[in-house]
Amino acid sequence: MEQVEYRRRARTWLEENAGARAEADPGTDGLAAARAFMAALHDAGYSGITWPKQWGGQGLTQAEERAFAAEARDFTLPTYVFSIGLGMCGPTLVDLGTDAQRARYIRPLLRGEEIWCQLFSEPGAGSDVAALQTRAVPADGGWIVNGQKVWTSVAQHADFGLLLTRTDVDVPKHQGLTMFIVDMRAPGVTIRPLTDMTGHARFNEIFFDDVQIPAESLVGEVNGGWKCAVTTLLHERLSISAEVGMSGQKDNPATFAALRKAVDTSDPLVRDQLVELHIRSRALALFNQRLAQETKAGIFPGARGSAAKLLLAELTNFSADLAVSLVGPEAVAYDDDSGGGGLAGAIALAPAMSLGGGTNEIMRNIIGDRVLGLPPEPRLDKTVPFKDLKVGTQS
Amino acid sequence: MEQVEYRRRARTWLEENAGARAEADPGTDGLAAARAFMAALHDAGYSGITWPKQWGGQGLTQAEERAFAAEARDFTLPTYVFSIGLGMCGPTLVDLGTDAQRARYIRPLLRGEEIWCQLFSEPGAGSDVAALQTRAVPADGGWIVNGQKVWTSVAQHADFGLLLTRTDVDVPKHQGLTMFIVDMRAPGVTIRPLTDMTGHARFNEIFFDDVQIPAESLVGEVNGGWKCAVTTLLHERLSISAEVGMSGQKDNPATFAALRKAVDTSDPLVRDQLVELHIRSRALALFNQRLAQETKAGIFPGARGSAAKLLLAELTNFSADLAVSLVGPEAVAYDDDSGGGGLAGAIALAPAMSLGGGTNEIMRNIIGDRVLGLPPEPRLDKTVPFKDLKVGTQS
Amino acid sequence: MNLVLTAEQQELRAAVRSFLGTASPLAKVRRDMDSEQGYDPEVYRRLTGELGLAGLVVPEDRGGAGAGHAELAVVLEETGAALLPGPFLATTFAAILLTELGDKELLPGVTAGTTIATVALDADRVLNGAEADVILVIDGGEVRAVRGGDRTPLTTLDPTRRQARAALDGGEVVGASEAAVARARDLFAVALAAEQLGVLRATLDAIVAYSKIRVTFGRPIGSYQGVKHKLADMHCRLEQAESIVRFAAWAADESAGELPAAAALAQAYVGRACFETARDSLLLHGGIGFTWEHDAHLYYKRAKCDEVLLGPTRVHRTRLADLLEL
Amino acid sequence: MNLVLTAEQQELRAAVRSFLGTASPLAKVRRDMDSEQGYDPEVYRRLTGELGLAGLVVPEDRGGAGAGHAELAVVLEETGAALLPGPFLATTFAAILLTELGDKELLPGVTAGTTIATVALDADRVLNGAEADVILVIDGGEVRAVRGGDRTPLTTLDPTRRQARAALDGGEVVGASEAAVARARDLFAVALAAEQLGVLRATLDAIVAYSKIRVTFGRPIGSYQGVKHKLADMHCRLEQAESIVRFAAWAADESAGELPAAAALAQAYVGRACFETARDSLLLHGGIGFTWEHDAHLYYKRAKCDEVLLGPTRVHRTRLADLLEL
Repeated sequence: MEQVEYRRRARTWLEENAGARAEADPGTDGLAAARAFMAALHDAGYSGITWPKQWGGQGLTQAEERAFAAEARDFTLPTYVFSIGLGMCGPTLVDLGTDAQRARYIRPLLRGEEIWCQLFSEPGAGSDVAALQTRAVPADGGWIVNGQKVWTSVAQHADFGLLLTRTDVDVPKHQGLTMFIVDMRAPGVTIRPLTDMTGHARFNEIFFDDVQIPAESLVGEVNGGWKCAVTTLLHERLSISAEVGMSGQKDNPATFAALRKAVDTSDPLVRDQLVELHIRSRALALFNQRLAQETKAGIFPGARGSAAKLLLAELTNFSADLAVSLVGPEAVAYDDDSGGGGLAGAIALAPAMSLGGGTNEIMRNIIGDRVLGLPPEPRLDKTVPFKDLKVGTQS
Repeated sequence: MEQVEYRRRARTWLEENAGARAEADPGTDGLAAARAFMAALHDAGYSGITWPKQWGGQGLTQAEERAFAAEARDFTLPTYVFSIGLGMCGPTLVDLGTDAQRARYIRPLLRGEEIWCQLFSEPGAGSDVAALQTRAVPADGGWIVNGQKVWTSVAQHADFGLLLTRTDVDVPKHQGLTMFIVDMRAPGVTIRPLTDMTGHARFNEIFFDDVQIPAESLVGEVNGGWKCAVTTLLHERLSISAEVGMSGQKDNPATFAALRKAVDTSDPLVRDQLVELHIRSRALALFNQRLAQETKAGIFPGARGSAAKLLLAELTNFSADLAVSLVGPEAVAYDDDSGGGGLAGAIALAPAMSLGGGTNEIMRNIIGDRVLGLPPEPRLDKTVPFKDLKVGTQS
Repeated sequence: MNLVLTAEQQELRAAVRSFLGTASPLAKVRRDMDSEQGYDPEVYRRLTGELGLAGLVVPEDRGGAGAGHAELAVVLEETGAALLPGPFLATTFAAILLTELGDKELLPGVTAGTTIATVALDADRVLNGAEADVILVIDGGEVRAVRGGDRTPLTTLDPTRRQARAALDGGEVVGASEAAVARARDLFAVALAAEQLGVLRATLDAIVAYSKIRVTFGRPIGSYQGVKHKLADMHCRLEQAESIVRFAAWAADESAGELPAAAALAQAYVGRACFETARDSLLLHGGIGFTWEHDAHLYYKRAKCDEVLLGPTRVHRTRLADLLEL
Repeated sequence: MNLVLTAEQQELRAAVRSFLGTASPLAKVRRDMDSEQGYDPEVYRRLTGELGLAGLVVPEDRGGAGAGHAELAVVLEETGAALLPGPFLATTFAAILLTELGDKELLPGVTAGTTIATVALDADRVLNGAEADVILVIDGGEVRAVRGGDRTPLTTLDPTRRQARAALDGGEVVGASEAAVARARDLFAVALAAEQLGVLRATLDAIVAYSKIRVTFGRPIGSYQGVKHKLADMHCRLEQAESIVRFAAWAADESAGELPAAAALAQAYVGRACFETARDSLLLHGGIGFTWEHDAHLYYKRAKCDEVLLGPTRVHRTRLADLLEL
């Protein structure tokens, strides 16, 4: 009953305050507007709903957070640049940070005053995060970091990063990792945009060249970084699975709704291919709705969310591929000025869904191991000292 | 030039002597006719073309064998019950048998006087033949065998079998195997027909209950059975790959040729599904023809034959499935008397092609490892003593 | 829209599962399918009488339980998973059609399990046509009940469910309504999809269990990605199939306007998903899956027969395209 | 029927491969695609002049090499595998069309590499339309050669091959024969399939090589069945695609009656096989495959553009159905 009232108030607030679009790179003006939105969101009590009051959160329950999220789904909020901080870095510090760290970082994060990024992936450590090679060595009471990270979202705007490093190469790979907070403006940090196959730079590469990190920026224990990373990745998975299937498909030209208007359905083969797209889209949409209903009923989907993620990746590739085939040559050679190129963009972007947040192969492993309870593969990399292990790309 | 003459003579002989059909279970009369055919074939010089003259073969080359096979493809020969002996057991004895064994067994085999079967597979050892559990222990100067074999073709007619047993459980699994010739009429040998999912008994289960085998029936060395088995399996693969894609599809109701007559092609969806079947059938037929042309040109296909086998298995399942969908309910509920049931038989038999001669998964491993040169999977079972190894089905 | 089973529906599932586990385990299915009648009338009597399942969706004033199609889907999923032989699906079809037509004459007997009824989906092939006391024949919007007459058993790919050719002339008219017949056809599609979901789930469960205990090359086959990834894909099919069946059953109960497209979707997706899963399950079992003795082929054959029972997939796809106004 | 390369064809392949490896490695392809013209005219000149490849199937009396389509397929497989930028395929199409029409005027220049020509497959999108000196326009059975006129470069998904909208009015008639045009269209299909075969092979080779050296969880990704079995399936596609291309090229040279169905088969099978392999190769590379810096996306985009260049797959399937008299 009370939640009905909570939702009503949230909706009213959103109707009055939302409107600006989420953008990967909002520019200076957009960034200022986004920061202002976050401050207002926090003032209104909707930023950090479940986070402890003591550090700037609202100290409420999952019920309120879900209620707000349900209302927010109807709006496009300019929160993209804060999403890594809110979804991953903040929750990790709430769980594992020192009180000094929480006091210093949580409130500015919740108010959009400081932006965070996450620094785990490396060229040689994607799915296999624990194979990372960026080294941190003790020096002058702090640490010196050298190495390279990749696939870092919003790094160009970030004030801080949650950094996972290797601090011991003589133990097996999971046992020699340590997590730090790193100042992204520190000397020796180089941020380079990474152009992806769509021609856009949605991500960055980050280079660390003798970057100094003070001792108090340690998160968790020295060589206890894997435990911290698992916490962060759990929060990542939760925040992604909350999104899966929910994001607006309004602008996607490769959906059933868009294609039925664009193609000649008097051709029975075209018609049948559209039906196939409808069937697959409905099947996944209904599965997502069922998962959402279960979650609402207190049945946590757990690893079954990986099935939704895998299916979404496959559907995204399938629909973009189908769309180009249906529309034909004009989908791939077009006048930029006359608004062409939507499908070319869709087919170029389609693989992203299979690669980000775990490849299709990793998803199938998770489903097999955790949903179906199948026996794990024998692992050779868990017992060997890191320095003797093969990692990355080796010929 | 001489080969042209060889082929012409072979064809003439076949035209005069062939005609009887190959049957899995030819019955008494059929068996007598088949034996007579084999004797005539041997008399004419076409049985054991490449086998040594000394033991009853013709002492000719692969060229003559291939020439005869090419001509024989146009005929249906009653050689099915002899195929295991001719394709696997005989060649193994030629390669690895003692002179006494060759003198005793080869000629009657080539003349159809004695029928052979092969006894490798067990309920717990299919793809993984070396995991077999049938034990042979030394006794009274010979051996006593206990255990069970399965998937044995033509065992009900067989005089002898090539039997693979375990003779040492204290060494890794490949090192404790021994091969024997076993008299299929010996006391303690029980042959039980194995009904498969089509409702027919194409195979047998064989039970060994204290069966005595004399010392002179040993093939190769004691505990050297794996090497012998590899020889047999190599001959099996050669004889299967010679068959793949060559066997007549005349009676198969799930082919493009049969279905185009059976279904309503005015439905554009039916038409498109038929086109799909045509495309896949042509693609595989052309691949098989290319492999055959390469072989003729002296390029041995090797493991690439596994690709043809995998594709044939997939096509067989695809076409039977498609055929039932195209024809609809009448394909699966029919009057036996009015000649129905062809497609029901095809859909029931389709899985056989994926299971016999190596599962699809085994084929993909072979293609990956031997054609593409991919790194092997780590093997846990090659170093453990057999008695400590998990095999078969364990809960 | 409700896609999650209620507590009551979960209890119903548990009750039916437990009953079938005792009364009709697979070993008994095999005996029954080889028997003269092809099923055990006693099991059918208990299912209809004791459990009242034949009249599940029949209104209470006509002797039924007045439950919804969501409940019926729960039951059919279990009879599908158990490969229950006999006329239960056929009688369910008949009960659905009679209910939609507002019948009061035949339903009490059907509901009580004393009348075995079926619907002639096709002139030449009637589900359990030899066993049925009454065959309902659809002529446009008119439905006749035919008793007796010539019945010729057919050979079926699926040994657990028989069909027959039957003389379909004569009989008395039990109702006439094109709308009722059309809605009943959609409800057949939903009911069949529920059975297919059960078959799909059972075949996936079987190969998952086997993959944990069957060892090759020193470790369980389920630890190899070649098997594991296939099973993961099969699980994805199951999740989607279940979602569609729950949706279609909900539409049957609560949203008549959505039913036709939901029913076509259910047959278009679940029919293929069920057969493909049954086939992959059989194949992944290896050689043992090809034996008569193993149950994999019974599921494979049921899945194939179910896939074409209401017409092959393309029929449902075409209907879906029509409903979507493509 | 000849499906195996002769010794001479193998030498031709080695020569073209060696030339492209030196003259147009992928690093240079990237520079050329970003250049103003979009390709290196010097490479094109050497390919046509030094190697004489533009006139490969042109009869000797019109300045060509008088070779067959089997040889042309060998060459296009290599230019495809190398993602050669520029108008080589366009000029090849033009040379094919002119040859079939019995042209004597334009062919010497095309063959010598001094005239860049293309064929307008579509009024709004002409392959290398901005770079071509001559655009051949097909009007029923009549073919006109249009020079100059308005050319508007289009944006293309594939950065290695440009297209343009062009004014197609006027120009002089170079020939008229419906049969010649129809045969030329089939020959385009075969030629494109050969290029697609090259793309397919290159993308498979790339991921096979990468799978041997990229390590995750302590071992090369190619040792996991999840990757290995996908690569095995891709290899099966390659074997079939190559067989079809060899057959279609043989039919082009030796069996005119079989050409139409062979050409439709080639586009129906090889176009999809090529894109699916390029896509799977890209995906199996993991994150690095999604970067602009890696070559996987260039192959993926070429594969997708090639797949629809002569119309999407369903067009070729429908034509195949017609030819099979279904």
